[in-house]
Amino acid sequence: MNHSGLTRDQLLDVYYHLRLTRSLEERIGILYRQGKIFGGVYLSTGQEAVSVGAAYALGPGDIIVPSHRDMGAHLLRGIQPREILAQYLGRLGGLSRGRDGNVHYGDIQRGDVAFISPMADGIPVATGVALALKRQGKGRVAMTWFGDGASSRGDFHEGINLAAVLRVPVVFVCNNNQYAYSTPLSRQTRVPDIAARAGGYGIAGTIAEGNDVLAVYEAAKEAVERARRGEGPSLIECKTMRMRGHSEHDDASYVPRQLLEEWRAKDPIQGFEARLREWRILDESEEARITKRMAEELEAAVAWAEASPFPEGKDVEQGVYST
Amino acid sequence: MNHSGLTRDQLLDVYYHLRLTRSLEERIGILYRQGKIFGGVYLSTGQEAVSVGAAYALGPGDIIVPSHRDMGAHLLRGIQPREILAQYLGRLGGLSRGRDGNVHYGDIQRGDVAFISPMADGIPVATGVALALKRQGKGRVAMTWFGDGASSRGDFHEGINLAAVLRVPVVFVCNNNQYAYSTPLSRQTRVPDIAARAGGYGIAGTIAEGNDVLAVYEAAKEAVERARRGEGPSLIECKTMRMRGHSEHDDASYVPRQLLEEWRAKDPIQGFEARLREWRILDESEEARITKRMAEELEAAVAWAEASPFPEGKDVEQGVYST
Amino acid sequence: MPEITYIEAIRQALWEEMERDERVFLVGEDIGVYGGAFKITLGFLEKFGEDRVIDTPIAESAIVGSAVGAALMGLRPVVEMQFSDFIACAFDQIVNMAAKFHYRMGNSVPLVIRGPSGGGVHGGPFHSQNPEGWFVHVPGLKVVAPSSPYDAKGLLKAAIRDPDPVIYFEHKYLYRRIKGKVPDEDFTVPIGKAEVKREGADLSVITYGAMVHQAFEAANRLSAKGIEVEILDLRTLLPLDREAILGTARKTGKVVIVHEATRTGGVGGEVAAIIAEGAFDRLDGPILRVTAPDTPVPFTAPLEEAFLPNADKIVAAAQRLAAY
Amino acid sequence: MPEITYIEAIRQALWEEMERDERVFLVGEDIGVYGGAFKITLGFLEKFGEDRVIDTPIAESAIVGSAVGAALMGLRPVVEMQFSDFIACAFDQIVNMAAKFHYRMGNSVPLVIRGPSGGGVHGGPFHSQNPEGWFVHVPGLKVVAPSSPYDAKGLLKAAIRDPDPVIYFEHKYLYRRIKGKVPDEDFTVPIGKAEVKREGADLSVITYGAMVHQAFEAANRLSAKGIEVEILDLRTLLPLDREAILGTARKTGKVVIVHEATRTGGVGGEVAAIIAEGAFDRLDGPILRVTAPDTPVPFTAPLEEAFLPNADKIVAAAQRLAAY
Ligand SMILES: Cc1ncc(C[n+]2csc(CCOP(=O)(O)OP(=O)(O)O)c2C)c(N)n1
Ligand SMILES: Cc1ncc(C[n+]2csc(CCOP(=O)(O)OP(=O)(O)O)c2C)c(N)n1
Ligand SMILES: [Mg+2]
Ligand SMILES: [Mg+2]
Repeated sequence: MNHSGLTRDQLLDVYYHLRLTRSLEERIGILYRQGKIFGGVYLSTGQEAVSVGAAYALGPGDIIVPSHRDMGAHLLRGIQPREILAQYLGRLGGLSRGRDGNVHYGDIQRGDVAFISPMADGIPVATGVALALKRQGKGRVAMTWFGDGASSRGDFHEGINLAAVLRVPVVFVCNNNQYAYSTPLSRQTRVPDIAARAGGYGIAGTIAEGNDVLAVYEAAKEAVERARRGEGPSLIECKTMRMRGHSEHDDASYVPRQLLEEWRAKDPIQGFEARLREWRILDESEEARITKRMAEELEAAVAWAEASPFPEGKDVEQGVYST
Repeated sequence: MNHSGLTRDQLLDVYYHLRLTRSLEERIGILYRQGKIFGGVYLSTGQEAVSVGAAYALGPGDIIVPSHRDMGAHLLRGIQPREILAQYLGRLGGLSRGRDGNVHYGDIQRGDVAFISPMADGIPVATGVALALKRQGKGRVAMTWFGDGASSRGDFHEGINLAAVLRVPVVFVCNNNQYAYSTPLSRQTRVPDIAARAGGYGIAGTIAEGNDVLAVYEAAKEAVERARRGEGPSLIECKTMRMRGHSEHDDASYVPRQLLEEWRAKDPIQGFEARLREWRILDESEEARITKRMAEELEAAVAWAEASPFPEGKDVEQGVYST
Repeated sequence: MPEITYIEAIRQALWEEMERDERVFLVGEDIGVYGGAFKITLGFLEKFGEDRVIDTPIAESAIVGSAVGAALMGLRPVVEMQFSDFIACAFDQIVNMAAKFHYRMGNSVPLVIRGPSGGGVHGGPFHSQNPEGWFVHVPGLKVVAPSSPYDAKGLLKAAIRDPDPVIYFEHKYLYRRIKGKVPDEDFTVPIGKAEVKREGADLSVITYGAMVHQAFEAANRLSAKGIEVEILDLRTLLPLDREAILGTARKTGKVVIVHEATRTGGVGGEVAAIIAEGAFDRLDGPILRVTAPDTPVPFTAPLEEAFLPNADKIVAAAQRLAAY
Repeated sequence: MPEITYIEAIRQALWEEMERDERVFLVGEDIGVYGGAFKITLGFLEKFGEDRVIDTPIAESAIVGSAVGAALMGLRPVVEMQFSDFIACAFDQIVNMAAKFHYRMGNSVPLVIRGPSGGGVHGGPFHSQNPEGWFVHVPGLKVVAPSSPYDAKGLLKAAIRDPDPVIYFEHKYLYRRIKGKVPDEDFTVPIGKAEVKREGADLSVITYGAMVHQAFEAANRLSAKGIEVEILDLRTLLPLDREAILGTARKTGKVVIVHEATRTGGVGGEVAAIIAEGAFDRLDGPILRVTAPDTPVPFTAPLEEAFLPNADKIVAAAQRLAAY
């Protein structure tokens, strides 16, 4: 059995990470509504496949530069749910030790460059990561994600063009979820496809069904291999839909309900689940096992995170510089 | 007689402005070598048709946002050679009254927005000018120029995309002279045609022979009319070659001599001259008349500029604010 | 006079200026359909239409650049930064294009850039910054930072009517937390004028923005201890009101400068320098600063609390100085 | 010790650091084939190859952003801004990405951004700026501005070896105009340490960069009039050397701060504030500043001359203060 070149265990691993992403995010949403989490809560509900599918195409030495809806990619890099929860809760156990909040995390040691807020700023950074990887000559690649909204910023243009000129091994993944906060794609750009820009940089551009995790995986795999072969950067646009508000405070009433209904029917987890069942990789007992395992893991993670101490005010000035 | 929809007088006017641009710039080069002009001297020698041809497509109410090799456009807007000379000489008679130097000039009253150094910064400004013109509803348009090098900057991307989304009447003219300072186009971008980017913004893109003033004019005319009709922005790429150093201090030894030879054969003024002769619009006596007129005008302009006083040091703090 | 919130004052100023002058228009991200991240412009699109309430792509540099172009053509753009932190993305257009135009060419650039700044809402390093210090070092700009609903409304109207580029920093912590009397009739607060918000003979606190409220709390506590604090609210940070700064320094002889922005290179240094040069002979003690430390704005509550200046820290500094 | 120019000192520092540490690489516009607008890196491409001398498109923001990425991967990028004025185009990446990374995540960003700044060469508003003031207000950055060939070489080496982002402003007026002794053997000048460049008992001039030379000229003239000036060259602007600043202020009791950058919001304000807080009891007169006025840098000679601080202006201020 072999689908998209993935083994049964790998397919289940992909499924697990999709589920884990959704569950962990749901848990975070609950903590937010319980008043335990402050500030922005940006979820990837309904578009998990973009992050999981693309990141699954990477190998251990590769480096990711995720954006704010890429929990799936972080998890695949080995970031633990408890660390993410502690991050949201502002605890020392969080990846920024309380210094930064919510989605602004990563861990260089695990090949994960922490996100910063200004949209698209990660794009040139990924180019630079790839520049360093290219010099090592070991075929390692960088991958970065960004939204349809981020694609309007100057750093998108400068970063991709620079990568193209230097022919560095980097994969640019656009999560086109059709909205940037309240701004629909039609107000972000006149073109329906962000991938159309690839031609203007002389790099490969593809469009993938963003809610089909294997389609995303395949597109990413191809781009990663191209990068490993020294053939430079690629741009992959994943068509998806933001199914929740921009952040959890936002009811997204500006999004036509029908659009949401259409996309709800294309839910990436349900879709993948159905295929796994069809392929007899997943059955009810396996699914129940995963559900149970995840619920237990998450409860333990929440408990760990809530037990993690807050940093102390007296340490506020520490760590601005390396020495 | 009618070529590209231009009358005999108009064709001679185009010719005159090409010649005037070259002569005035040559005069500035001489003043520079005489030590009378300090700082950068960026000439458009050999690529005058890009600026003259495109600007000739504009009407009196239109607004230009030129770059640093667009003397032709300035002259067509009614900027006087003597004002430009006084600008270079740092005199009160210059368009910035000595506050700014060389190519950093314009005059809003004559529909000419002054250039500033950071490459591509004029692009969003032109978008905003066009936004204002659109609101007036009188069919006026904005036109801006920039180099192949400038096309790598974030402001190129943001400014053009914003113009496309807002569908404002603006024409973006890329002077692709194949070098940005010492950087060849191949190191600026992987694509041979900057116009290829138009598709990524959903706007019209064309390539024009930049050394054929009528080809540039025709492409610009079409874009201007499209803008006047409310059909939004266009990107015109004019293929040309920078025939001198980046600035007059630069011997451009990094440019292959053969490339220069090839392009010297395509000189835009000689080429146009030949056609005007063929069409019997220009003969030797007419040409001699123009040469003489220009020489006289320029001598008078230099004299005027050199007689223009310097600003006084005591006024240095004046004019930072409107009031 | 009705009592309104700080955020309502900003809304009213925008609304009334748009009604008064049709050259005024708004441009920014999510300001139209959505009414802005803080809902300040909710209902504006319906009232003033798409030509005057312009939703843009995420492109701060082009937003500002295009606003400069429109301003040069005689319009009066008011740019919203969704968070003032993102003004860094438009830095070049602000400092090189907008700020220098008048000096170079003699043309006015009537442009306002406004946005929420400041901490205290667990926004973390990228949604809490106080970027005013950078812009105070840019000749050609004006910079204002109101502390009250009255000033918020009056300064925003003044900014919109001003012929030059004005950066208007509104403090998001104050948005819905403070209320104040604001007259119904049209008024402006002049740019360039500070205001003594509390008279006092013993010591001056020179501050602006959210810290004015901390200064008031400190002053009340200090008053109970017999120290009468004068509070000078700078309101405009560029150009600074030298006369008012020197006036209060000369009056009390003791000055504590307070700002939420980080210490080094902040506005406080400039204020201290003005005093150390122009009122040296009347000083009875060192000039103290109470500011945030030199770090990014931390996210988590205990760190952010330690980061932010507050009444306690002002009281401590004032007591030290009073005892000098 | 050989005498070399300021620009040669910079070139040597780059060359030697690239030889010493193969993680060091250069990135910028026209630095390879052309050797840089000021020819500092001429011959580097031939010696170190395309992987380590990287010509880029015109994209300051991406240049800095990519340098951050490379730095996070353990390389040591040295970015050249063709002119420091264009650093405004990379502002967001510098202040939000590079400067905050270590505080947030604990990872070092060993990055140097260098470029020619300053006036006196008829560069006009966009090729003459002194942007250091902005960056001094950015926690997480270090900022240096050498005045001599020795410091230029030693500070650049220190900057390249430093684990944190350092902005290195070299003054283009000094490039070929000054020479100084620089040892052959490897050395660094520590970041964060000012230096007394001339001892004097009567009055302190605290300055940096090109103005150190004007201060020397002024000191010589003042010495003839019986006023002995101490010159403190700050060298590093962030972090400032508080101890050295307070030391000279306490020693002479009279301070003139001099910088070429425009006055309001400049580094001088911060220095004045440090002194007015930490050495108030030892001051015998107001703290004066001699700086450029608050305008863009004008192009034409008479305006630029009036704009730039110089020995005459320093002498005038010092005499006023000495007589206080
Ligand atoms: C430069 C910048 N401007 C504005 C913002 C505020 N902001 C945060 S997320 C967002 C929308 C992002 O949309 P998109 O890139 O499509 O990503 P999505 O949230 O849809 O995944 C905006 C405007 C920002 N973070 N950065
Ligand atoms: C943002 C920015 N970076 C660097 C420079 C320095 N510089 C001035 S002109 C130039 C090359 C411009 O090339 P191009 O845009 O092709 O125009 P051309 O000179 O060829 O007409 C450079 C790098 C600048 N002016 N602005
Ligand atoms: Mg989106
Ligand atoms: Mg060019």
